[in-house]
Amino acid sequence: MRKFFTLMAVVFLMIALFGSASAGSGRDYINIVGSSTVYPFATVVAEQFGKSTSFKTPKIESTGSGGGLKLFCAGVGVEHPDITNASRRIKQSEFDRCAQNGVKEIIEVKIGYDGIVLANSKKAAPLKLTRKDIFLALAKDVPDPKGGEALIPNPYKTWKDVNPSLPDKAIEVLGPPPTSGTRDAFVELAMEGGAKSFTWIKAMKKKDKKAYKAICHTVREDGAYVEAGENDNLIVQKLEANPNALGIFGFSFLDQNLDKVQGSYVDAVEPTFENIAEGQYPVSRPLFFYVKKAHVNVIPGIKEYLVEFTSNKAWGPEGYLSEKGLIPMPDTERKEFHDSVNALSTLTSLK
Amino acid sequence: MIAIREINEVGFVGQMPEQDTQQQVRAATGRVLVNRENRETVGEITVDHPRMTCRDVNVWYGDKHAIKSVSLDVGRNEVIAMIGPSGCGKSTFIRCLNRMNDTIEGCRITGAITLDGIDIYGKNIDVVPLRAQVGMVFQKPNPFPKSIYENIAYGPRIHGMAANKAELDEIVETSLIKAGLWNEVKDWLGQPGTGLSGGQQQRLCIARTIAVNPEVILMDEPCSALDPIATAVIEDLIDELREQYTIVIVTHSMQQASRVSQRTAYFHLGDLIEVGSTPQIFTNPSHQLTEDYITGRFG
Amino acid sequence: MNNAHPNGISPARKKERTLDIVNRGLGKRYRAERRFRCYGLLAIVVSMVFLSLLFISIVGKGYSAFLQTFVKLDVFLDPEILDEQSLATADYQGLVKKSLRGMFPDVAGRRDKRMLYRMVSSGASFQLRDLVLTQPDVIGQTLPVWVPADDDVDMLIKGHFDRNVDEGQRRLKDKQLAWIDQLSSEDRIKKKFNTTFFTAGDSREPELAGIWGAVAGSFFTLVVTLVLSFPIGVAAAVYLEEFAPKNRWTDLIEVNINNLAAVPSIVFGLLGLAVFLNFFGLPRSAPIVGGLVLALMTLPVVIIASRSALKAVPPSIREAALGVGASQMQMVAHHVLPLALPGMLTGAIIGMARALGETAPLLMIGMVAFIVDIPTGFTDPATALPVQIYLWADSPERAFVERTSAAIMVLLVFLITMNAAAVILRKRFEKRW
Amino acid sequence: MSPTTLIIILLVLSTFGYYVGRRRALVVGCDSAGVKNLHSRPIYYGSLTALCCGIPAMLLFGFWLTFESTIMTNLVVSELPEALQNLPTAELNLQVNKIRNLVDGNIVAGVVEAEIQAAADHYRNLQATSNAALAVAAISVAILGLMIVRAKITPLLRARNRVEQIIRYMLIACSTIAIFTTIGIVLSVLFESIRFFNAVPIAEFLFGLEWSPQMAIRADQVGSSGAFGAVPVFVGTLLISAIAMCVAVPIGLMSAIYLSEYANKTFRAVAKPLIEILAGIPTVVYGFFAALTVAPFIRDSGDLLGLGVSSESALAAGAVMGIMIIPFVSSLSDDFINAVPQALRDGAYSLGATQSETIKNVILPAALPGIVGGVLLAVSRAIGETMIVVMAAGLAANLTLNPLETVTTVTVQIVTLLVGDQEFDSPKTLAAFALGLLLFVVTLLLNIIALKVVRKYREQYE
Repeated sequence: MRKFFTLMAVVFLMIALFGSASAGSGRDYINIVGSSTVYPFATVVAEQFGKSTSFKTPKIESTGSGGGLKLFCAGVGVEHPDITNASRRIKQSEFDRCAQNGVKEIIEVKIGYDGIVLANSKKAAPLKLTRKDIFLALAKDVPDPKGGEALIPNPYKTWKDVNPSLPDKAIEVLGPPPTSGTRDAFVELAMEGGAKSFTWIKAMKKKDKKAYKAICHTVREDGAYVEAGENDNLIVQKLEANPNALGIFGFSFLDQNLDKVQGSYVDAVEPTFENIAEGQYPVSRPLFFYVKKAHVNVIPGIKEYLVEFTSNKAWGPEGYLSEKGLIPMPDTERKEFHDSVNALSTLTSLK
Repeated sequence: MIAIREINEVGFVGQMPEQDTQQQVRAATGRVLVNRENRETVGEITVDHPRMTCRDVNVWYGDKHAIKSVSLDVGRNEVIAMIGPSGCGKSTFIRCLNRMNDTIEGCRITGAITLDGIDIYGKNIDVVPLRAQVGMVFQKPNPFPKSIYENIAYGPRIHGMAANKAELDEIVETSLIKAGLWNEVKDWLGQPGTGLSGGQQQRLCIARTIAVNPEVILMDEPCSALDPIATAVIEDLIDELREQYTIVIVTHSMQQASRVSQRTAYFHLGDLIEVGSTPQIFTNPSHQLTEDYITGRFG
Repeated sequence: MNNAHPNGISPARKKERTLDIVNRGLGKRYRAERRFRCYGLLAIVVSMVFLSLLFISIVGKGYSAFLQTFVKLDVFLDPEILDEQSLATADYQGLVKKSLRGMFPDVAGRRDKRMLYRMVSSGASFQLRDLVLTQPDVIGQTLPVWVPADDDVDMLIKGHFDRNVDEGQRRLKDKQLAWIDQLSSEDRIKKKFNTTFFTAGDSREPELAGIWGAVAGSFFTLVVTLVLSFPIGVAAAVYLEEFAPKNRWTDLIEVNINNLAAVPSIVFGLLGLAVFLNFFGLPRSAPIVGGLVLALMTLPVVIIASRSALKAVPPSIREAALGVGASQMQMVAHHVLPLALPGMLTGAIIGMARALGETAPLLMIGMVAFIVDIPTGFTDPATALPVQIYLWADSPERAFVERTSAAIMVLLVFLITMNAAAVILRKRFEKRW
Repeated sequence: MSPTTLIIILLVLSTFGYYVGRRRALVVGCDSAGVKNLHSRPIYYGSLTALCCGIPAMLLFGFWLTFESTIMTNLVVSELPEALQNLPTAELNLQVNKIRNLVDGNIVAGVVEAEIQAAADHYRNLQATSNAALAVAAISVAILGLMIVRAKITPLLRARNRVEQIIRYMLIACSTIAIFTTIGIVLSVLFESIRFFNAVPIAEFLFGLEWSPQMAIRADQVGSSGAFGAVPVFVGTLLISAIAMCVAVPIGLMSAIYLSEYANKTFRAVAKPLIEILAGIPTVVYGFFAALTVAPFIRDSGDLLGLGVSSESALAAGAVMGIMIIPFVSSLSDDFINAVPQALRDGAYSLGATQSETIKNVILPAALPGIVGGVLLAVSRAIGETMIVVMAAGLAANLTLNPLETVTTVTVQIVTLLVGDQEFDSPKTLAAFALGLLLFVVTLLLNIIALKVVRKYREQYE
């Protein structure tokens, strides 16, 4: 009996402790969500920030650009994230949604560039693709190979079918789902770029933008394109295991795994740090993060985090982010964003 | 005789819980054995043309000496009954006869048991054919959780005794007929054996044993779980089976022993006290312990 | 054998003796017997092989993470850089770079310098800072300091990188290899026990990453789980086993408990997401929410184990207690509960072990974030050890593979200890009635 | 006074109440004709006093803490200057967070405005007042309870019955948690599922042959077609579970047979715990093992044989899941095999059956219902298993039965649909809840059947 009472007493004590701990304490750390591509960079900055200041280290969840912006735009307040990372620019629809939910002042920070690579295992020969090849291999509907302005469901099974100069291997591409910014950028830069090589499709852009987008951006669903989740590292592991497969991911992952995988040439340009930084490589996109201005003076450390992120030691050409595979912006662009961050100038509209 | 008085004294403890009785009896007979220097069994242990012979059989369960130097012959086409109080070793003894004791961990057997002149505990003896020759029916009916047909057919099937379905059917039928169960179950062969009544289940088990066509059948208190009517049916059955088989039956019912057997062996605490023809044992026992048991002074 | 005696088979069907028939088929049957036995043994061997493969693959990948490569730098703690006012924010990185340049004076050019700086971990500057902050009197001296090497160097020293492959396919270039060789020949490279791994929180730098944050998160989560599930589980078991009348209500409870024990853990995650986060508005990523979810998940395990412990107490003891006039409650509290307690504890430990290894429900409630700070309370953002493993399995750096495996080893040590404790407890207090 | 101190004081008070009650009982009992006159033993009077002293105070404490924060926030906000008060709720909420950070002594961002500082001080004052009030209230309730019970103590007071009644209510409350959990699960997936079924017809979900939930999540994005037919997902789940069972059932069953029928004691004592270690390994470890070791191995061996094996083949995930389930099958089968009565074995042996014949023809059929129940439980575990498939199986919902291809499972879809994107309005996230509901219902049915079978089997031999 006495034991039982002791037990009960302990339970009450514990419950009370939890209760008192959870009731009424404020949030004193930054809450970051967003792209899995920016995640490795943001975490490095967060860690540096946490170690070199007295603020708490921000909490970062990798949710994908789409998911992150959705959470970010849900509203102002402690329960909503302060910052979202994005591997593409915020879209008008998202911007409107933010405004609608009261998130009116958003600070946009561009942090650098990332090449999107199509990589395969080192065990196989590197592919030399064009954007047109990529479009033909991965689009759901492609122009009839017999000619004419008709679309047929993608008939290509092997790379050789797409382009006779390519090897006779089945098309198997592991890539991100549509929630991912990498996917957005990939379809926009690589597939749309490839689709444009068909003049009639290019012409459609003006006439019927929606149909044009549907052609360029719809990825085939018959198994040749495998939605492998946002776990880029596992994609690398899987590529290593499967020399026939190609994987779509950010340059940083290629950079980290150069001993295992190699990037395919796109339009005869090899995805290297220099080529991307110089803008030679066609499939590269800028990376961003977005900050709620309303939170800046409320959640401790946001300003300092911004300073850390936009410092030269972080995003500069010799900064620690470049070591993680981020391709830095040119000096002028960096300065521009640095100044706008210092001034906390917000995004008024999407130019 | 002090020994007998000791036993007489323990006679009344039969009403006490079993465990205590055994301990007391053991304590008592401890003294008996000291006095009875020669533990030779009273009566004729041998028969002409024995089917099975046992010489100096000792069984231990771990440290417990369950059977002490028992020698006994089992004749052909006879029913020999083992009687004695609980825990006297009669069940253990018959389990030695087809090596069912092998399945009990920590059981050790010495001595010689032969079947048709061959030592069944010999080095090269295989228990499988042995058990096919020496079948066994247990205290509690234990039909397999299968149909009646499958229960009977199981033995012949594993031993490959039937070349085809028809032969198997025949074996099943003859076995059931021999066990006197045919008329009761012939329309229900597909029904589970566990659905039969207790007496029927026991006859099913007997039929199952017969189906293998053994030479010796061991029955370990086959009627202890049955009512008098079922018992009577089984006893009649045993009588009929005697024509073809050698039967060793363990029973704690003296009436049953006197009804079905030709010879009776009386066991007491692991010792074989007396063997003789059934009428002789029941009417004129030579040993005091036998007489005490038969007259119901303990047991 | 003697076959003289007629054995009474009906003359119509002249049959052989059983023995002959049996003996004929015996060889085949024994072969089948041996085969069957072999299958059984094989099955066990296969499970053992799987088990050892698992352990070998994990230990083989992970044992090297317990050592870390360090590089000795002679750092001149320049008083010009380290002035009194800004000791905490001074350019320690600069000091590290300077000492590296000092060791390799002939390295020139931005690229080469960058490659040189990359040889030591970015944690080196924090190490220097801590040194200066704790012992300000070292300023102005030149000190030999062992700083952690960068993960690539670490991987090379541990032999995970093949230095013979083509330069373009290596993370470390030829120049760096030469520097490493020079450092080793000067005894400036050493592998030491990796204390960081056990004391630090998560990090993006493999050489600075540790499991302590995750262990602390798991600890807080499990405290919540234990405090909730054990007393409630025991109380529920006592009620159901000792007091509950047999009616539809208690039947419903019973069916529920048995089902909950087999409901997929991820469903509990959905429950946590909908109820604790969205309805009650508890913080995301907090151990208290994780603990609540895991407590609900473990509760049926504890209840079932406790009930079987109670069942194992023989009715005679209850009758004895009731027989001397104890009330039912007294009987339970004085006799049944103490006898069943070891069994209940065993069940609780096993339930805790299961909760410790659980990942899926925690993914649903946001415990998969990058969290560097060691959680200090039940509402701090935290992750748990298995989730940390999941996160590290995703990290691009090669060095994280060994850290993941090492973290798995630590987790397995915890789990095996807990299970062994349960087994010992059971052995120790097991009573045969 | 901090809540913790208050709790400790209440506990001390309850203990004190215990002694007061006991003492009182002794005094009262002795007043008449000795202690024997008391209805219950003195400790029960003590316990009753302690309970009546502690429980109401604790309840008060709990309620107070629940509402304290809201009430105080409102009070503080009402004291804020007009300009701040008129902010939209969300921004007000941020200011409140700032105040709270100030109060808690956390680092605060930016400049602290005078009014915020004032509010924080106000908050702090209020908190102090509230704590003091709570302490006074709780302690007085406790003392009041103590006094009342003490006054009520007479030799006739049935203290034991009352105490036992209170404890019994507590026990009942604890045992109902299982029901609340089930209700909680059902409700938490049901509402969202209903919303999902408003967008996607239930028949399409249950019988649709195409699963492609990657709808465009923004208006200007072109996603896939957004089909929500759960059949491929379920077929994938069943395929992986079936592979797992193909690994686990033979190995588990044969090990159980060997351990319970053939192995000697020492072997059993070593092998059984070793096999059970497999069950104790966390699934995330299996996932890691499957993704990094088994899948590449299967892929490479497939290549050697000239088979095209997907690198996320169902085979790899299923096989590893099977390894995980081996001990589950083996220990259940072991139980059931041991439950087969010795008499049946004796019956078979006495007919001259060999050991394997006895096992195959008698023991296994007898234990079969139990084993089937156990296997069903294992299947339900395989269906609900998450981490292995998340790490080793794919996302592509192929409707195939080829174990070398990539399939996806219910749990993988739940995780990918839910992790991260938490907003509750697109069919995409709602689909996760519908899948969760389906998963819950399927495993529930499996469990009910399995438990019925197992229980029936247990009764058979009891």
